[in-house]
Amino acid sequence: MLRLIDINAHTNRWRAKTGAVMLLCAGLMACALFLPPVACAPLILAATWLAALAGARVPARDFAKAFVIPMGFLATGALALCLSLTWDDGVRIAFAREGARTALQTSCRAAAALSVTLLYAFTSPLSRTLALLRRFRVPAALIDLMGLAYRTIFLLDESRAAILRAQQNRLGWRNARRALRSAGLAAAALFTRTHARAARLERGLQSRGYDGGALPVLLPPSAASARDYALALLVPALVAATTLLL
Amino acid sequence: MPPPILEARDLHFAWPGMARAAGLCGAQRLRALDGVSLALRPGARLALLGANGSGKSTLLLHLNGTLRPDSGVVLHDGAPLDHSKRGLLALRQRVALVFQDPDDQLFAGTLAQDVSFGPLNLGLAGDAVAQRVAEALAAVGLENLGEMPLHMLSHGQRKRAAIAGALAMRPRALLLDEPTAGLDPEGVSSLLAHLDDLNAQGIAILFSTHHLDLARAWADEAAIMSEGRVLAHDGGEAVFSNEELLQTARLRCAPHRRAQRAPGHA
Amino acid sequence: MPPPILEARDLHFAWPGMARAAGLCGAQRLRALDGVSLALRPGARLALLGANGSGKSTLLLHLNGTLRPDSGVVLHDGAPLDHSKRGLLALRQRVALVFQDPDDQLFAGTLAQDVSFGPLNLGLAGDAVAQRVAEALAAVGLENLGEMPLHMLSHGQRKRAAIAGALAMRPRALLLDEPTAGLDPEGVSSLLAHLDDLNAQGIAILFSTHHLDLARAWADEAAIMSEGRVLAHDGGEAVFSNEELLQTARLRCAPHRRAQRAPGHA
Amino acid sequence: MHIMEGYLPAAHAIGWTAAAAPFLAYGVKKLARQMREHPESRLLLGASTGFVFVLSSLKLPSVTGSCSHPTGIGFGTTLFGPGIMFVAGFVVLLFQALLLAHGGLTTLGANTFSMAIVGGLVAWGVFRAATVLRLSSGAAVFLAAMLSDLATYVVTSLQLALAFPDPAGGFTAAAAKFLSIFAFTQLPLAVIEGLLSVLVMNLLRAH
Repeated sequence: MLRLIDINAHTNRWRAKTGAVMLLCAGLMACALFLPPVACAPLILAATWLAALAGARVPARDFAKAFVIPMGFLATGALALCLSLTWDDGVRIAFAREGARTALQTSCRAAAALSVTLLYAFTSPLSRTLALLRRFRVPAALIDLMGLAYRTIFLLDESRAAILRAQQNRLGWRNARRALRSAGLAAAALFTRTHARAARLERGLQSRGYDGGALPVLLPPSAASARDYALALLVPALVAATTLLL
Repeated sequence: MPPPILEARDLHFAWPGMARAAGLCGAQRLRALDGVSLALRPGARLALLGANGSGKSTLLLHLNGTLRPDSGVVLHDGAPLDHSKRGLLALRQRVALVFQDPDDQLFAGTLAQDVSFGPLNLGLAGDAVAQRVAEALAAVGLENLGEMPLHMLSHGQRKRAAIAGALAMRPRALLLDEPTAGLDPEGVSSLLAHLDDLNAQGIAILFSTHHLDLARAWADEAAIMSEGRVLAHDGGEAVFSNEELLQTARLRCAPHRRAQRAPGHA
Repeated sequence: MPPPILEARDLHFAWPGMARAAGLCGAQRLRALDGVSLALRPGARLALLGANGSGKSTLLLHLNGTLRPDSGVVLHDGAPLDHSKRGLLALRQRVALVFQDPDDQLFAGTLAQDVSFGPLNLGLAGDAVAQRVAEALAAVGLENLGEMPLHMLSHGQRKRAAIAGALAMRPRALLLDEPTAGLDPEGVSSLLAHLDDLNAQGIAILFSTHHLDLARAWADEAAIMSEGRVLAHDGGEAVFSNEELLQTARLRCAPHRRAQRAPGHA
Repeated sequence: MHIMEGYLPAAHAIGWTAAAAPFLAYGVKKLARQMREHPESRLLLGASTGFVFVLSSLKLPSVTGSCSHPTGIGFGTTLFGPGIMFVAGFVVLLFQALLLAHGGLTTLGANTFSMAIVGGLVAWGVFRAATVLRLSSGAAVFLAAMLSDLATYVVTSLQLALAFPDPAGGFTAAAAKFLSIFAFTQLPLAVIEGLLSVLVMNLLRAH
């Protein structure tokens, strides 16, 4: 999933319009949270999927894959909401009609909100999100932390995959006891590597004039036009209006 | 001729997201493997030659069952790979894969502890484990360094340590991904001498490399990979002397032409 | 002859704990550098040849002021290195070091952002930075990939990305640690072509390697390092044809002799 | 253990975000000070945050046969201390939402509160208590990792119960319901994470 989403974020047609996408998603997310969920969820789902597949040209298979997995969790969650627990005369679990209504509303809200988050995640490179946050005056310490974490995640994730493969080649995961030990070895190796990486990066960046302070980078130019921003405002407004009028 | 230990038949495989990433980088490749067939016979010395990104590593990961092909099949002793947990356990005792970067494969504290990882996973008892560790370390010439912490070994020693870890499984086939990467001439010689010994004991060896000279000097047969396909697989010189083939596979670089120097910097 | 951009005079240096580690491995070496002298002249093409562990990387780290010698001195344009913060920043605008592992120098979200880091550290304004980024990316042939995240680049591309990061400082001397490690023949050709261009613009280039052929094909002069010492430094063939010297420096491997094969594994 | 995107009603999503905010502000302040006073820690803090993210994607064997993931909070607290852990945990959760579609943006506040803040505080508190009680370091690490996991699970269940009181039994019944549903997965996971933390600590200490 890590690479699936990240690759799409860097290859879709809206990859340089992160500002407008953020505005669009903020509006749609507000709709998902504050409007009656059952009525507005279909509209939000239509808007987000249309935007992702037709607008940003994210492959439907990838988008659907990321959508289906959390929806599986939702199914269990919804079931829990349908059940009612009483212990007046012994523990009793029963189907609750009122709970079922809550479950329906929650499921609609969750599906709508999830598709909004996926739209943002699949279309916006993380480095552009960070650039926007920098413009919004989010403290530099936090941005630097996130930027470094983003870079490290992919380095360490490659190491994690390689270490686990190497352990499986030597049968390290054949039973629960050995697997726990292998997981511990992998975690310790990754920890050691994290420290070594940071130390080596420090030295590597020093040769480029780094003095231990902030990590300045040039912010990428945005490709979002005034029309993009107008659309980003219009679509959530339409969703809201339609929901409230119907 | 004995049947192959491992045989890949018409493997196709794409990494997730590969097509899209390729489009952005201006590359044409949509698949990592695009119809690969290859056989490794008992006791063979086979070099898998190919440029970076030609699909060598991906193929090796299929041969030991780490990856499953999108289509095609891998045969082990003539039977399709059993990808169940039990099937993979059996396969990996017979087919050991050693990655390019030793640091991804060494994770326990000392060299001997690391080599013992495989035998312990096999459920062997202390004595048997100790014996296998001693054997494997001796096979790569590290018998005196068992108590060394791994981070104190040189790069060449760590490369051999990773091979020792694989040998402790007592495999019949050893698949090595770029075993000489990062080694200096002496390191390469020493590694090849150890591979000679292992091969002489009957272990089939398949290694990937982009060094033509290395393959020529060491292997009995060579397979040339390019763009996810095996272009040729043959016994030695037939492959190495086919200049056109080597150019296509990007294994020969254009002879280096020095640029005109700016005056005043002589 | 112009005075050297950089000159090392009788450098001695030991890594902390080195003596203890050596004792454990049975090695004799107590110092990483053991009296190294070397000069890099403006516009030079100098290859630093040596086996793994001969001290090449340690020397490079001294030449750009990352490490301070235990004794001896490094001169920049004839003056001893100023190790103050300001002095080092000035030095690093003129002398750029590119590490062997590109991941040691790449940290930002995208390639263009990463390359902009050096110029921003120099206090340049946005437009000037953008221009330097564009120039540096073009110089290594990555001008179309500026928006790519670093983890989507291949190893060869990341190597060139690290060089672009160094070039954005507009240095007079470029020090490269094993620039061709892990590159296939085509990757090596392409890298050398880019280095040609840079050298033609007047940038002095010093690179370390253990590939004799590479040094011979590309460099004007070669320095041979072994066990923390420079054994010879000369213009081309005089060094390359001294077989005894190359053997001592472990740059020639003994020709590979195939072991007797066990019968039955043909 | 994450609440998924959009699961909480608006008022709850906003309420938990507001509850987490002061802790985050405190953490960011500590983070900025740490980076200013110890410049050499900047890269390590960033890399370590990446480490916690990757650690939490490490699959663990679980008794029930399904796989589970460690939260890394116990470990993170030993790396960062409680203040900066709030921030690092928040960043990990944000990245999980944006890079893995795991958890969510509207539930980021609630998840940060249960995992990074309560989990971090419990881990830190247990460490402190263990030092006072002179427990062995193994026991301290085990208890800190396990109890912070359990605390996260309890807080998450309460958050859900607050949002979705039982039609018949109200908040109490809902809390009992969610606690018992998640107990099956979360109790063994807490023990496994505790064991894993001890193992890793021993391995790191040995070298």
